[in-house]
Amino acid sequence: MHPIRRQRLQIVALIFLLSACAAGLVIYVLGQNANFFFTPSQILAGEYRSGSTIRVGGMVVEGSVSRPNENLQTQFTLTDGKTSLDIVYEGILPDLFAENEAAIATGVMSVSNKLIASQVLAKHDENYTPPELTETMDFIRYSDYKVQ
Amino acid sequence: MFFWHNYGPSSLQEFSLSVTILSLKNLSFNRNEKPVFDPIDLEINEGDLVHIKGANGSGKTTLLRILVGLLQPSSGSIKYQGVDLQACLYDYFSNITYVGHNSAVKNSLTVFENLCWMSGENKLVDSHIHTLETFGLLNQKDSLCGELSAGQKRKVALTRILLNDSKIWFLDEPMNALDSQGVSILKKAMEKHKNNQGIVVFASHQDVMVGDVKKILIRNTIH
Amino acid sequence: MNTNYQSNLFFSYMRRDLLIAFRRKSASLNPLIFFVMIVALMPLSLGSYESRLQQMAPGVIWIMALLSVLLSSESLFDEDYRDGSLEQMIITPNLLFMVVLGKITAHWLTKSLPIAIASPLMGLLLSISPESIFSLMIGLIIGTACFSLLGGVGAALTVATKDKSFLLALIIMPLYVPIIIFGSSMIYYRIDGMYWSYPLAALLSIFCMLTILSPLSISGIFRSSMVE
Amino acid sequence: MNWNWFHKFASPKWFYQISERILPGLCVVTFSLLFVGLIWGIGFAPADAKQGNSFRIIYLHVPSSFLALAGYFLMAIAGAIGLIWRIKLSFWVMKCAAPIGGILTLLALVTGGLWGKPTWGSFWVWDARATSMLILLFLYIGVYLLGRSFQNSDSGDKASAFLSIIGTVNIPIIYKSVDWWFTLHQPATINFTSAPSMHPDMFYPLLIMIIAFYFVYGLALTLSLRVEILSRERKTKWVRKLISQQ
Repeated sequence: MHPIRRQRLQIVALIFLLSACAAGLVIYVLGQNANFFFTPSQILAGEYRSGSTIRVGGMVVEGSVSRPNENLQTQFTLTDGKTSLDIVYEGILPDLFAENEAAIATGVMSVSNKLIASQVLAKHDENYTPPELTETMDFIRYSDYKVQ
Repeated sequence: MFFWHNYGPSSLQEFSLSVTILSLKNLSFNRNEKPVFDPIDLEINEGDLVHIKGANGSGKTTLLRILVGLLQPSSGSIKYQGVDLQACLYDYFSNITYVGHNSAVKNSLTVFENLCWMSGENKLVDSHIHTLETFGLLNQKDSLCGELSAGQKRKVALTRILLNDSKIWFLDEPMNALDSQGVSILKKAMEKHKNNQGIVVFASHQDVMVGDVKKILIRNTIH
Repeated sequence: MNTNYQSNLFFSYMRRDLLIAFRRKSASLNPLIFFVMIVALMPLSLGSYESRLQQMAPGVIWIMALLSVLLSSESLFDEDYRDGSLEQMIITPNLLFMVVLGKITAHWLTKSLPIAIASPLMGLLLSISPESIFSLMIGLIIGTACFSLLGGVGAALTVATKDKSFLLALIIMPLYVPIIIFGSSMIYYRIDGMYWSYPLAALLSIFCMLTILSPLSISGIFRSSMVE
Repeated sequence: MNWNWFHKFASPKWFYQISERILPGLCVVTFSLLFVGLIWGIGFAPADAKQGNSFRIIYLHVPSSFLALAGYFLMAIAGAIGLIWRIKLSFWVMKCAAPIGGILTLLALVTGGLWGKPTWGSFWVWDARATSMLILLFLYIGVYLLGRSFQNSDSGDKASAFLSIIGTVNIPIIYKSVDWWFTLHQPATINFTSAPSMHPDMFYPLLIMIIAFYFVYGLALTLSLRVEILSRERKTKWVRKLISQQ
């Protein structure tokens, strides 16, 4: 049975090698910032690749939405409960976009620590809560707001 | 291999209890729940010539494929040297040669390349030349198999039995598409293999005049 | 039977299949010609607006590459099955893992790799953004390898069936989903200027997994007396 | 390793007789559970804050999507048992489980669509769960078709067993990649049937409905398996005796 045992050895070695690099790659993918978007505190802490397009997620601060001049450029700030980040956006905001609601902005960080957003997505809360519970929504629940 | 008994003087040789290589116990195969042939019980010993005879479509090829290990029987068992086939598959495969109904010859390869692929060497070996000579194919050595006639292709397929010296030959309809010269070569080869304790199991619907032959008559079951 | 084949089983079967493929060059170029034609037809249906084509180009190229490899993977075992050499392959006294891997690599080299190499040209045809050409090619090289591996599994399952080409596509298509997702998102990441090493790493890990799983399952399929 | 008790259980005749006896009881339990679950879910559970009553379809949607996935794994396990120990009955279990699972996936997709219409304005939302459910449906169709495309039914069973095992291995990868794909294109929009933080008295009827659906699955599987046994064993004596008694 010698040839068979040698072949089996070859195959087991190949399988071991391949599963090792498959596992390594999967860990690499899941390990780093694969949860797809940064929170404002991560941005201000500088955990992003400067110059590359990044996505920032957070809650739109009440009263921060403003249009300094009439050419459709809007400014608002996103917060994740701890720090906030100013966003400059040229374009029509999605209809679901409202204050105190979650939003995701995609763009490039400018020098003046503002995000020049090229795309803004709005998200409305999807958890089911009976009517009497919605009023008592406290603010802390939003701080750990992350897309899973 | 296994210890070879010798019962006293050589005259007793042919009466000696020759070693059974393959033993079949009520072997049967169902296709769509319909049995293809009646259960078979057989002991195939060394130096046997087994002729599986039966009308067309009576399950000869199915039986041959089961014996070769390509198909698992629905019931019954095949024992190779006392061990169940599935247990010692690789050992069994290294001792058999199977030439199926369609000859496994690659049309886009030359005869020589086919032989290399069949025998495992990758350069011309004298056993190649010898087999080609016996089958009279030497001058077609470098022509593509696609250009050969069906009979010649069949001969190229049959060279497989001489190339690797395996103990058991399984031949499916070896005689068809062969000319008389091919048939005589095949008979001589089978005779020689039978004499040095080899086994030849072949399926064919006509009667083949080859020495004393152990016959299995296959009747597809009346259902 | 073939005793001294054990040492380079992978290379011997691959060399044999490559030899057969080169003997019949026209047959092995069909997937490439199919790929070129079908991508060239896309602008006729999508309209030749620059922006729309550019946005659709990566997805279109990936789906067309998938179709071309899918159509060609039927011939992987079909020819051997018809002329009987598949039975000889199953009878050989060695593990089928390397044999099957060799055959799939030969199929990949002759039929799927030309598609990956022609993809940048097709990208330009669909006016894809130039900086994503490189990621398109890398992605497709790995992607076509995954397509061939999965196509091999589909071909092994349907080798003894009647209506092969459709059945093979139907049973294998759902398994292509992760490859398509990671492959095309690699290019979209690159176009967005974002870090495209995540989808690439994911695609590579799927490739490694498939290189283990598909030869194992194919040898299991052939050795379980399913090929009538 | 042929534990004969194991093979005794696997004999179709034994299964046919056992199922003869438990069938009435199974029907009663199934329909009562279904009745209780539906009435409680539709009638008495509180409406959702935003979606009002259209949210009640969850009592059909979640159990069917839950069962669809569980059914696929059951099918693959039955196929694996059939391949390893060559037990005919488990191949037939797999053969019957494929259509049932397919129908459940279809039900999940339809109820998902019906639910999507009032709440998100469109029948089909390219959401992670819905897409994975669609792919699961394609996997079921693949296994179903492959099983029937062989002349020899035994190799058909083996082929579909292999395909369901390969499908099971790929399901986690597909689900992971669809989730990831979903966050790529619409990171912030809807993701329903993630672990909903539900109010208790919405949750109990759902639990009952899930159990009821398990019984429905068992009942459907037993019934179709009995048909399969009769058709596959039509040659054997006990089936002929059975038919002659009728």
